[in-house]
This record gives sequence, structure tokens and C-alpha cells, in this order.
Amino acid sequence: MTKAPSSCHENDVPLTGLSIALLPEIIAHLQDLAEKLKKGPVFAQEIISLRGLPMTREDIEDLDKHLGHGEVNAKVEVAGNSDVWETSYSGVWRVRHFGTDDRILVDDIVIAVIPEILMAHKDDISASVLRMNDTILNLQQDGIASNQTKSLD
Amino acid sequence: MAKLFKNMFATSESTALTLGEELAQKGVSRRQILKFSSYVAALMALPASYSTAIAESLSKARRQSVIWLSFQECTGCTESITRSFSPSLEDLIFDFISLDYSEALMNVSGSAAEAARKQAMEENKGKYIVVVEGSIPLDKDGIYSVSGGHTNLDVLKEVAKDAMAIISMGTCASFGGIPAAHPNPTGAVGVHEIIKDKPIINVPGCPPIPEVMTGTIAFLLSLGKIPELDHLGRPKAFYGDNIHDRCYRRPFYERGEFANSFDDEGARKGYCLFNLGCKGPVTYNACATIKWNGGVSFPIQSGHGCLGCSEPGFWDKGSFYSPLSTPTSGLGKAAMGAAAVGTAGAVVASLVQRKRRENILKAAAVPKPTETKLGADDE
Amino acid sequence: MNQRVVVDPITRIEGHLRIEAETDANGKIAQAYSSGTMVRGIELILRGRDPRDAWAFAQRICGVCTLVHGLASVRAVEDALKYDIPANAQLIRNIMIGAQYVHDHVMHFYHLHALDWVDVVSALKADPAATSTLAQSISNYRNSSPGYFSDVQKRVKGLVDSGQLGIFANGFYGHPEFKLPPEANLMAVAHYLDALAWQREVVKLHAIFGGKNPHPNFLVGGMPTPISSASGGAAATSLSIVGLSQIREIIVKMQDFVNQVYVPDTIAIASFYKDWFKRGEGVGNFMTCGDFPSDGSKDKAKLLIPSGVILNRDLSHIEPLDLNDPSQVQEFVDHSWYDYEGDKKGLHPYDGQTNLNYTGPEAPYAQLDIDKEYSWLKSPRWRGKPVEVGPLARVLMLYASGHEPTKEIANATLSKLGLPIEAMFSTLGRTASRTLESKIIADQMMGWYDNLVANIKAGDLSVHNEAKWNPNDWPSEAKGVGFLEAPRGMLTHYIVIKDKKIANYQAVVPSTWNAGPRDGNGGVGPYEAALMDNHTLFDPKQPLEIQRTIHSFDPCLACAVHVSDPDGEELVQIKIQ
Amino acid sequence: MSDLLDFARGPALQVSVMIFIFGVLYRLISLFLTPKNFIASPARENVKGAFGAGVGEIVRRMIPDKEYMRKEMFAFLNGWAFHIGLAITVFGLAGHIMFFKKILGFGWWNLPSNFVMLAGVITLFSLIASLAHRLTDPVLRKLSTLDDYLSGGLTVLPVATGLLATMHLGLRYETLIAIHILSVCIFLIYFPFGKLMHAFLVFVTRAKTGVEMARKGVKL
Amino acid sequence: MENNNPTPKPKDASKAVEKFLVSSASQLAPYLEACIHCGQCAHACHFYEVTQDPKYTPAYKLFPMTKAYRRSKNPLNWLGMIPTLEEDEIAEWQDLVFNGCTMCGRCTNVCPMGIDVAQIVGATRQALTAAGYYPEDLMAAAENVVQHGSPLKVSTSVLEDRLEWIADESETDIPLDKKGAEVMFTISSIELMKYPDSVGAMAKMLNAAGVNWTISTKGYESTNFGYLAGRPDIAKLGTSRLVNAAEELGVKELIIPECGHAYSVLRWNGANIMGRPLGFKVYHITEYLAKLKREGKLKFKSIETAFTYHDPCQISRRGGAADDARYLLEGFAPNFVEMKVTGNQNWCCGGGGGVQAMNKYRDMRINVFKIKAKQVEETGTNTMISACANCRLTMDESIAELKWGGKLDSLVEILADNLIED
Repeated sequence: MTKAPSSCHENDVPLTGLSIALLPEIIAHLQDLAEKLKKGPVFAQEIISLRGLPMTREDIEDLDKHLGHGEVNAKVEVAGNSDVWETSYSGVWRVRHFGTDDRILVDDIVIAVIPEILMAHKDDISASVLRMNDTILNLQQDGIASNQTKSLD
Repeated sequence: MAKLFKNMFATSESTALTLGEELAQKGVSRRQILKFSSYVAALMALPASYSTAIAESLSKARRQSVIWLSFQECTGCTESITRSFSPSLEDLIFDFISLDYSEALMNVSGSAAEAARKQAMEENKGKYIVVVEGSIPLDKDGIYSVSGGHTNLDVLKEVAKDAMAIISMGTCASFGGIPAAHPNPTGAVGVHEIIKDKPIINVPGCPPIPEVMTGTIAFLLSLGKIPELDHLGRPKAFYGDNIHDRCYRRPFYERGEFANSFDDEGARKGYCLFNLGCKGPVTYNACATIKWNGGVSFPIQSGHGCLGCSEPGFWDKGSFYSPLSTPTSGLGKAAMGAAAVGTAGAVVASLVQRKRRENILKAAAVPKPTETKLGADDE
Repeated sequence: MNQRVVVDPITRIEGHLRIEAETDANGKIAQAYSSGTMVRGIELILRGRDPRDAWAFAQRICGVCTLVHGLASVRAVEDALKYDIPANAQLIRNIMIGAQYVHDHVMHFYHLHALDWVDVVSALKADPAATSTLAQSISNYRNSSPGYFSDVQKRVKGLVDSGQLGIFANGFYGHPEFKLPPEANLMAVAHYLDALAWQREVVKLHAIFGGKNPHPNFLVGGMPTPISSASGGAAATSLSIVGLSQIREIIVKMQDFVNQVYVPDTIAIASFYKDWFKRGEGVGNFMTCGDFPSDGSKDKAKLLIPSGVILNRDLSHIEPLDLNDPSQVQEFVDHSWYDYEGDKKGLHPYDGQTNLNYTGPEAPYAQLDIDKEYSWLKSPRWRGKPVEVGPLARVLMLYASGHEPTKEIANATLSKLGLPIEAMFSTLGRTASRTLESKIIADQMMGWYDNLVANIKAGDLSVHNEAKWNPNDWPSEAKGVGFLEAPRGMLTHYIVIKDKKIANYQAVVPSTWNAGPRDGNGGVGPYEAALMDNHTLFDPKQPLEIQRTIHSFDPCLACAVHVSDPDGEELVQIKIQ
Repeated sequence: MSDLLDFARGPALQVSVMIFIFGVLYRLISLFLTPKNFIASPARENVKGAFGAGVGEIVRRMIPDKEYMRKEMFAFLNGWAFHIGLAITVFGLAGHIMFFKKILGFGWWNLPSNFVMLAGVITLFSLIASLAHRLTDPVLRKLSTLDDYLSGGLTVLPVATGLLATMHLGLRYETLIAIHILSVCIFLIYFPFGKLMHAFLVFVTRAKTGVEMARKGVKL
Repeated sequence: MENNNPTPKPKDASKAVEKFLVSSASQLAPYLEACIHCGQCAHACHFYEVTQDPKYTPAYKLFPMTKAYRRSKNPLNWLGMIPTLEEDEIAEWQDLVFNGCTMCGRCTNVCPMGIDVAQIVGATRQALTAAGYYPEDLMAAAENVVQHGSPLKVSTSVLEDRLEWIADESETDIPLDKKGAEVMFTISSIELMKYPDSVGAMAKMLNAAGVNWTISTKGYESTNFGYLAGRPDIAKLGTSRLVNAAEELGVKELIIPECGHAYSVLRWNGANIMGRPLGFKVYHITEYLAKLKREGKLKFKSIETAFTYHDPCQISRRGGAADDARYLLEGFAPNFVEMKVTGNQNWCCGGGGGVQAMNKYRDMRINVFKIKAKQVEETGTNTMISACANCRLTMDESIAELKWGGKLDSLVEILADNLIED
């Protein structure tokens, strides 16, 4: 029987250095993207999955410090939340998916004009056309209905 | 009335919706599929760019028919899969797979249950996935485990025949597990010893990590192919590293800081459990990275060494509390025996040596020195 | 016409159980036979091993009651070695068993038992708004908005529309025995899903203490989870300040779910099935070994659940139980596929034998020979009498011994349903006992938790006693019994240790008491007796009634049911497979 | 866990430890049972007791006299590096201590694994250096027998495989550790039959010489 | 006179092996098991130092005996895995153990295992001799002991003649076979024939100290060529002559003159050779003189000459008497300088162990002396003194050959010259 849990002394977890080591890889992808775009608009994205690398939480925080925060912030609400933001370097994005229990499922760096998760899918767009048509139809019917009700009043 | 409902649910290939369409109908957007896909990709350590491909393939698929067979098991694997967070079991069974047979979870018993299995096998001939939980006893023609009057052995052969692939869920189905532990009273074996002509994915663990189970299923249904397997037939994505290499206590091992009993200061400081018998260094599983039950802990984090439960024959590798570097067999008696024999041998050898020496001395006895009279000149 | 009905496999249970029953011309069950059809021989596997390892093997007896066998095993070794454990370890064990009760009972109710009472398809016809009103009328549970129920309905509809029903396929939907209105069905389905998500959260408690669930880790001499002396970061164990506060949250989550969902749902559903309080009684004898010591001591007076035996429904008298008494506890194998050396007399578990000897028909088979051996289960008896163990036995024991909170909640519930205490001796009485017990235990958990935290604050971090860890300090011979009130009932593990190794190991599990076959005198076990109590099958091809009563026991093995006429003559063979 | 590891931890270790104990006891006991025909002449007066002399000599010969130090500097430094390194490696690593604890019934505090690994590397290099020396030095070449190379090689193996195992280099860990244990088994089996026995005999011969020198009054 | 100890002929390796077994079954066994072939002893050996030939490595000289021992002892011999000793191997080692080793024991000092190589070489010589492998000249000297009582054929009559002459020359008494003497003095035939002055010097000092001493005509030769030649029978013969004579006279003390191996054999191995304890104490002359000086019975004038001291191996390193020589020089020779490597670590003269008697190694001995010459030169003196006639004989030969500028003296002579006589 020794002392009770002491209040708090955080263990220093040294950085592994992976955060710095990643930067050249990001530049290479970014340069690639810049070259491709010179030839015209194109969709291309390169993803670096941070969870697949042996990085500590501190490493990732360090990396984010280096990358900074840019102009775009997006929240995607789908099967839990997703945070997407552009870093201070245009074309370098951070995508972080959370599960329904708010656990981080995916933590990516995406090098792209815009990350795919933000783009509307062609199927969804096609579906939207149908849905919106339905909506208009419904509105018109409702309108007629309400008008009729009104007129009855 | 019951018939009416049955008719209502009856389905035919022509009217079947793809998963993408089905999900769209339910208001699930492609983004959601993409997110799920990128999670599967992350979970399986695939290149992140795979997620697009997974999403495409998912959208085109029909909900994957899964038949879950329970043999010599404890239902721990089924229990485990219900603890899966992402993807969750309900997400899987409502949105991505069709769990057409599962003794532990399905509604009806008896003949109706059997009928459901047959129907699924017929409708998805060559396309359904079989999940096996538990080992299969071979002794006495398999009479030690019978369900519906049929031995597990017969049922497995029957169901495997038209399966796309088999997932051996848990160590029992993968390698025989506890029923096969010495002396294996019922002659239990894993699936791969019976089925030779189908792709088999072993997902061992006692039980396996929930996310490893759902992740493997998700991979199979997302990409329609077998993930990369290691030499024991396990998905490399989950079983590629040993627990020791990925353990948060590894730095303590490097520093030589060990817990020497279960409740000493070292144990409380979270030191390495090697000395208490942890089998992490020789156990390949994702416990240290994915962890258990929503990531709250895993055995080592909770102070008990790894039992090595995802390895074949882990039950028979000596005590769970014997450090890996110690002999599995008791050396005490052997050493004492050797010591006794060594001592006896030495005594005998010395006696032989002594005897030989005496014989030599007798044969070539040093002659008595010549008593030469000095003083007498011989010149 | 007399009929033989075979239902095999019975689903939504653990393991492989087979029951054969015979119905008369009216479809009423006259005889029923319960048979376990799977054996692994874990008792044989355990022989010759290190007793400290035994828990891991024993735990794999069952993955649903995943914790109890491990702990019973640990207790057996501790009993044999006279091994005391620290108070903290006892409290942690109490909390873990408590969590197991609540988790297991809720999962049983919603995922294994509810579909016997709830018609999933009928839920599609429900009005979400009316469902919301119904839900709010019985509970203040947060998930009760019309939108919420509408979403659930949409989800179920999607499943039905897809034509791939999965686990809900081939249900006895529309069976006249389903009596819930569509709204109640929808509410139950919603809670089926809620409970699935809830149970995932609450087993985190086991993961914090035991590293994982199913099959958390245990340790002879205490618990393996050291209380972290570091507050966080890489050095912390799971039982840190963070872990402790998480445990508290989980206990609250458990209490909330029991109070707001489980108890109201039980009462709501039961009120539609009051006739099921009149059948499925069983043998009328009940037994508990007692559990939940308030400290580390083995003092029986300090157990929350008392031990004893109630005979012939007589709640006014409790017989004392001595697990070590060879004349009290005996296992018979007259109808079991085992061989005893010598004749087949009853053996106390210390002298128990596990010699597999299958004498049944060759597979595939249509029916078992119920006149001979027909099960892998043995028939345990108390002083030669069959007894029922489990939640009903415990609630009755608490009630009979005058435990106030139990009396209060039992009486309140019964009066809400307008039923006498005798209604407890029934299928739904058994199910309701599980609910009542969950509440009683959930209420206790916070007390144990507070005691644990108080000890830690007082500087007592001890969770494991090192004293007898080294086998060299053990006597050359020792035997002991580890007992535990598992969610499914009284669980005992008997161990005989010789020269630091296991010489004999016998587990007498709740399902053996309840599901065992007939004894040598033709005495029926609780499953068989319950089925023979006032069960008439509406449609032998849809043996819903059998499912209900069998599931009320929360079976822990796989089973099958035969129905044959009283003469034993085979009549009509109902399609089995 | 491979079957190889089971074999190594089980029968291989059992048999090799048995042979080791048998052999060592056989050699030592038969040595002590060798008939003595030595009748001591009276010792020089005022010399220290035999026990002190024996122990003193065991300690004293750890460092060569200064007259020889210059020429034996390599042997001295390398020998020390090797033996200390080996002792640290064998007796300092937690895993090894567990092994001894299992056999002896008691253990001791371990050293940091990184430190032990460093010692292991030093041991390995000094072993290789000594083998290289043996191959290049004319005197050593003349003296060397199969036993010398075998003993050296069989010592290199456990050290090298042990390092690979702790560094997780090359093969899977369980294979590495199995190979390591098997190499130890071979080492243990060979130990009593070759010059590795010097680990025990050094105490016998040094003490014996120390006692005889002291009897004569030779002050070394 | 008929020699009833015929020299063993013809050559027979198995005899050597048997002999090895007998010897190794004594105190040598641990040494034979322990050698780790580290080679450090090479640099301690003067023969290796002057030739740089690895075969002179002391450890190498153990090989035949070790091999024979292992053959008989190792459990593996049951499997036939240990090779047996061949004739040609024995022939090869004959040169090494008789000529190539002076049994000076310097290698033992450096051996990390503490192996006493000299003892094993001694036993090896016995074994090889038994098998018929030995140098003829050494054996001849040993044979002389049997026939003539002395390697240099100093028979009783020669002894009496020489002593009479020496007594006259040194103007002192040399009592022969004196009844009632308390101390028996022995002589080395080398001294008697080549360095008679030293005999006279010793006699003079004994008389001056008033010691009641005598020389026996029944046992006077202190050298033991039987021992050096590996002939235990002759060794025992030589030893028992001395022991019997001393015990017949009833003396309490026996003095060995300036002869190294004589001291080693009688003082440290006498009891062993005889198979029983001796009835008297054995002293080297330096020990005895030191004893007399300590008792105040001898006094010396101090001298100015600067010189250094050559430690005879058998007296210092293997005899334990290094300190007594220094005690004698204390207060007597203020300009005495120690060599850099001295005392128990001192280099051998190169002729001990009977090597001096073998012509084959004359050149080698001269080369070995170069080490000694350098040692002396480094002290800044040009004189060394010694307490062993064999050392003197060996080194004088080299001094003459090399025309070395320094000189070599006897310790007892220098002391006797400066004796203060009352």
C-alpha cells in the first residue's frame, strides 16, 4: 500500500521526428499536383494516412503546428462528424473522420484541389435532380392544397 | 397471415437493388460510403487511395449474404462482434451484409432456421461468405458436436461447397483452439483441416478483436477479394505485427523496466510485463493498436500479460505466467537427474582411472634406486 | 393426434441444446427431454495444468457469461489454497460481476428473448408519433421522439424492402401468440438497437478492469489490474484516474438504462402476456450459493445474495447449503453420455469423472433414445432432488430472506401487473426476475465503486496478494470449491490440486442444474418440467411456445426439443431439417 | 509462436541443460577425485593461509603484472571487454534473469535492455576480434585447435542471435528467439566437453597455483 | 659396475602415454584441462622471444600430455572422438621439452589461468624418457650420477681431492664426515669443478659464523640430473643419497649451495620424491646466510661497487627466496641497482633445467643472453651477480662468445670477500 495516484505529472513523450520527415513527402505530392494542373483542370488526390504511420499524438500535433490553418474549414455530418480544413499551404488539406462515438477513425493529409469527401458525387447529383423534382411537385401539390384550403376558409 | 409476410419478403434476382441504390433509398449518401470506405482502408492499412475503389465497388454490390455457423464454441466470438464500434454490428447487418444464418442472433429456431440457411445458400450460390465459429470434432465421426441432428462436420462440408470464401472466426475455427488443447478429447480441428478447396481467412483470437472481425468482413464485401494473408492465413493488416512491437509499454522493455509482480510499484507504473509471462513478443495481433471495446484498454494496459490467444496452440505453450525466456518443461527434476548421473559417472570414471593407473604402476614399477657405493673410483 | 416435434437448433442461446417433447392430440406437451449435443471436454483438458492458468481455460466454457467461469475458477483455486485477496480486488470483482448481470440480462432480454414476444414486421405498421406517446408514458428515456422512432422504422423498412431479412428471416411473424400492438413492437425494436449500442459502451467497464470483453483477464490472488500510480500518458495502466471516472460514468449509464428502458419495457410487454405468468413453472425447488461479499472475507453472513435451498415453493423455509457435503451435491449420469468407473451412482464433484462415452444414435439422426443416455449434460441433484438455479431462485431467496429492497421492488412490480407472488413461478416470472435483479444489482454497484475509490484515496492501492503466488508455497494436496452467482444461476467449480498441478476439475454450471436430463429415478430437470407445465403448441411447425419458456431460462448451450407421445411410440415426425 | 520455439523452450533446453549439468559435474568431480600423490614439503615460514592465497590468486590474475601488460594489452582489454560484456548480457537481461529464476528459484535486478544490448554488441565485437586475432597471430594459429574455433563460434552464435532477437532484425521474433535458444542449447551441450569449461576451471587452477606459490613463499 | 637401470630402448610411444597417465593423475590434472590457448605465455618465454618461433610457446609444450590425458579422461573418448598420441608427435616434442624449455616458470606468471607449465614439462620429460625419447648428452650426465655419483663424474675421491685443494686455497677448514655436526653442507659439481672459489667462500663464511657443519662423502652432490633428464629412478637415487647421508649424520639442517634446481628439487620436491617427510630443514645458501646475518653472526664491510642481481629462477620465482638475496645486499651494497624486470619476474639465464648441458642449444643460449645483457646495461652497471652456478656457467659461456663488456660474479664470493672477521 503506497501512495494514491498522484495528482498529475505528464510523462514526456519525445517526438519521433516523423512529423518533420513527412514534410518532404508532402512537397513532392504538391509539386506533382501543380505540374498536372498546368495541363488543365484535373481531379487528383494523394492521401497520406497518419494513422498508418507510427506517429504519437504529440507527433501529429507537432505536424499540425508546422502546417498551420488556412482559409477553409468544413464540417461533414455523415455517420458521425468529419472535419476538413485547408492548411496554411494551399492544396494541402487535413481530413479527419470521427465515428458515431466521436472516436477518430481516419486522420489523413490530402493533397488535392479539393478533397473528394467534399465533392458531390455524380450519382448523388443525379438523385438530387429527381428529389428536387419531387419536392417541387410536392410543393406545387401542397400549394394547390393549401390554396384550396385557404379558398375554402 | 404468416404466409402473407413471407411472400412479401420473397425476393428475386431481377428486382434486387444494389447496395448503392439501397443505401441511397435509405438516404445514405455516397459520402457516407466514401467515409466508410476510407475507414476500412485505414483499418486494413491499405493505401488511402483505395477508399475510392472500395466505395465504387460497394455501390455496385448487393448486400453480401453471410452464413454464420456455430460449432464447438463458447459464443465468445459472436459476443465479441457485437462489441464492434466501427463498423458496428448493426451497421453491418442493416446496411452492408445480410446475416442470413446465425444461431446466436437469428429470430427463429429449429426447422425454420435451417430453412433460412438453405434458402440463403440457394439464392447466393457461389457468392455467400461462410463464417465459422468454433472447432469441428472429428473423433467418432464428429458425434461430439451435433446441431439439428447433423454433425458439424457434415454441415460445414455442405455449406462450404457453394461458398465464395470462408472466414474462420476465432482461434477455435482457425486452429482448433481450446477444444484442441491437450489432450484434445474430441479430436477437434480448425476449418482449414477439413475444407481444402475454398479460400479461407483465419481471424484468430480468443475472441478476435471486434473491429478485426468486422473489418475483415468489410474488406471482403468491399473489394470482393481475399485480403493479403500471412503464413497462418491471417490478414496481414491486423496480424502483421507482434503486440510487443506496437505496445505502449515497449519503451519500458527497452529501458529494462519490468513489473516483477502483479501489484508492485513497477506494475502500478505500467512497466513491461515480460517477466510476468506476457506473450506479446510472439503474438501477432492488433490489440496494442486497435485495442478493445472502443479503445479503452487491452490486456496489457490492464496489467495482465498477453496470453497469445491469436496463435495456434497457445493453450499448450506452458503456463501463461512463465516468461517467454524460460523453459516450458520443468528443468528441476531433469537437472537433478543429470547431476546425479554426472556425479555417479565421475565417480565411476575416477575409479576406472585409478585402477588403470595402478595397473600401469604395477607393470612398470619404478625400480628401486641403485645403491651404488660411492667412494669407489671406477676409473 | 399425438405428435413429435423437433426444433433444432434452438437459436438465440449460447451453445447447442436439444429438447425432445411429446404432445397430445391437443398439441399440449406431455413429455419433454432436454439434451446438450456438444461437448469439448474442457474438464479433461484442464487436468495436469497449472491451477493459476485454469481460469483462462474455464472462462472459455462460455463466451456469453464470459466472466463468471473465469472468476469461479479463480475462487476455486483460492479456496483450495486458503488464499486471501485484498478488499479492493473483492470490490472490483463485485463491480465486474454486477456489470455482467446488468449487461447480460439486458442483452438476453432484447437480443435473445425479445423476439419471442415482439413481432418485428408488425412494427412497420406502427405510427411513430403514437409510439413516442407510448414511450413517454412509461419512461423519461431520452430516445423517445417521433423522429427517432420514424428513423428506426425507416431502417427496418429498408431491410424488409431489400428482400434480404438476414437474422430476421423466416420469423413466425403474424403468429397469433404475438399480442403486442404495432407501437409497442416498434418501441421494442428501437430498444433492441439501442441496447446493442448501449451494451458496447457498458462492457468498457470490463475492459478497464480486465483488458477486454469478452473474456476479461483474472488472476488468482486478486485482480491483475494495478491501480495506476501515474496519472496518464504512456505510463498509466487502464485503472487510472481517467479509467475510474469512466467506470463511474458506465455505472450511471447502466442504472439509467435499467430504470428508464429495461424495467418499463418488461412491465409493458409483460402486461400483454399475463397468461405466461401461469405456465412454465419448473420443479418448484430453488437454490443459490450466494454471492457479492461486502469485503474480502468468505463470511456467508456478509453476502448480498444469501445461499440456501427453497423446496416446494415454500418461501417460509430456507434449507442450508453446503457445497462440500457429498450427500448434498451429486451429479448423476444415468441419461448422460458419460461413463463412471463402477456403477452409475451419483458422485460429488470432488470425485467427479468426465469419461466421454457416446451411446446415442449415429448422425444424422431424427431423434434421440430418451430411454437411455441422451445428453452431454449430467444431472446434478441436491439431496437427490432437481432444483432450479438462476435469477428466479435468487430473487426468491432474497425475498424469502427478507431483503427489503427486493421485497419492495418485487411487490411494486407485481402489484403494477396485478399479480400475486405465486406468479413468479412461471416463464415470465423467470424473465421478470432477471429484470428485478438487474435493478437490485445496478443499485448496489455505485456503493462498491464508492468504497473502492475511498480505499484508493486512503492510500490502499493493493489489488493482488502476492503471498501464495509461488506454487512452491502450496501444500502438496489441496481441494476447493469456487462458487459464484452467475447471471444464469449458481455456478460452482471444484478443483483438486496435487503437486502444484490440477488433479481433477469439475464445473457444475447453472445450465447443468436447469437443462440436465432425467436422473436415475426419472426425475425431470427444470427445463423439462417447465415445458411440461401447461404448454400447448398452436402450430407445432412454429414452436414459439417452446422458445419462450426455454429462453426464459437464458440457456447457455445449444439444444433441441423432441415431442413424442406418452407411450414413447413415435407418431408424426415434424420436419426438423 | 512457432513450433520451433516450442521445441527450443521445451525438449531442446531440457536435454541441453541436462547434458550441461551432467558434463560439468562429471568433469569437476572426476577432477577432484583424481588420486593425489603429492606429499608436501614443509611450507616456508610465515606465509599466508592456503584459502587466502587461493582466493587472492583468483583475484590477482585478473590483471597481468606490469611486466607483461604492454605485450598483453590486447588480450587484457579484449578479454575484459568480452567477459564483462558477456556477464552483463547473460546475467543482466531481464529475460535471462527469468530463465535463471525458473531454474534456480531466485532472481535479481535486471539492467536496462538498451545497456545490455550495447554490452552484447561489445561482446560480439570483442569475440570477433579475438577470433580474428587467433586467425592472424602466428602463436595463436599454432596453438589453436578445433576446440578453440568451435568454442568461439558457439559463443558468437548465442550473442549474435540474441542481439538479432532483441533488435527484431531479420526474421520473425519467435523464430529469432527460437534460434537464439537453440544456439544456447548447442553452447550448453558443447560446454562441458571443450575449453568453455575454463569458466569453472579458472577458479581451480588459479587457486591451486596460488596455494602452491604461497607455500613456497613466492610473492607474485 | 653393472647398470641395473638400463636406459629404455627402443622407442615406444605407449610407454610415454602410460607415464603421462600416471603423472597426470596427480596434481597436474587441473592444469591439463584448463589451457585456453590464449598464447599470452609466448611473450614470457625467452626462447620464443629470441626466435619468434611459435613452437616455443609454453602452452604448446603441454600438447602431448594434454592430448594423452584427454584421451583417457574425456567422456567422448568412449565414442573414439579424441585422437591418440602418435610417435612422430612425441619425437617433435622431445626437442621442445628438453631443449626448448628451461622450466623457469616465467610463463606461469603471465598465464591468466595460472597454469604451472614447468611442472608439466618436468612430467613430460619423464614420459618421453620412459618412451625412449631424450637427448643423449643430458641422459649421459644423468647416467654419470648413477655410476660416478655426479654428472661431472665427481666421485668421492675427486671430491676429497678438490676440497682439500679448495681449503688450502681459501685458507679455511672444510670438515668432511664430521661426527656431531649440526649442519650438512652440499656442493654442486659445477661449482666444485668450475667455480671452486665459491665453495671456499661459503666454507669461509660458515666457519666465520661458527656453524658446526660438515660435508658428507656419502651424499654430497646437490644437483639432480636424474630429475632434469626425466629419470625418476635416478632422481630418487640422487635425493636419497643426500637424505640418507644427512640422516646418518643426524644433522638438523642441510644447505644447498649456489645451485638453482638443486634447491627446487630437495626443498620443494624432496619429500615427494622420497615419499616421506625429510628429517631436516633444507636451506639455500642465500637463505642460510641471510639467517646468519639476521642472527648477527655475520657482518660485512660495505662496498662501493655498483652492480645488479640476476635472480636464478629456481631460487626466486620458483623457490620463494628472492627476498633473502636482497636482505644480504642491504647495508652491504649501497650502489646495488635492481633490473627493470627483476625478482620473480626476472628473465632466465637460458640454461636452466639441464639445457646448459646440451650443446645443440648453445647458439640459442647465447641469443637469450642478449636479453640479459640488455637488462644489465639498462641498469647502468656492468656487473651482475648471481646465486646459481648454473646461471654463471651458462652466461659466462655467452659473455666469452659475445665478448660482452660486463662481468658476472657470485653472490657468496662477493660476500666472503668483504666479510668482517673477528
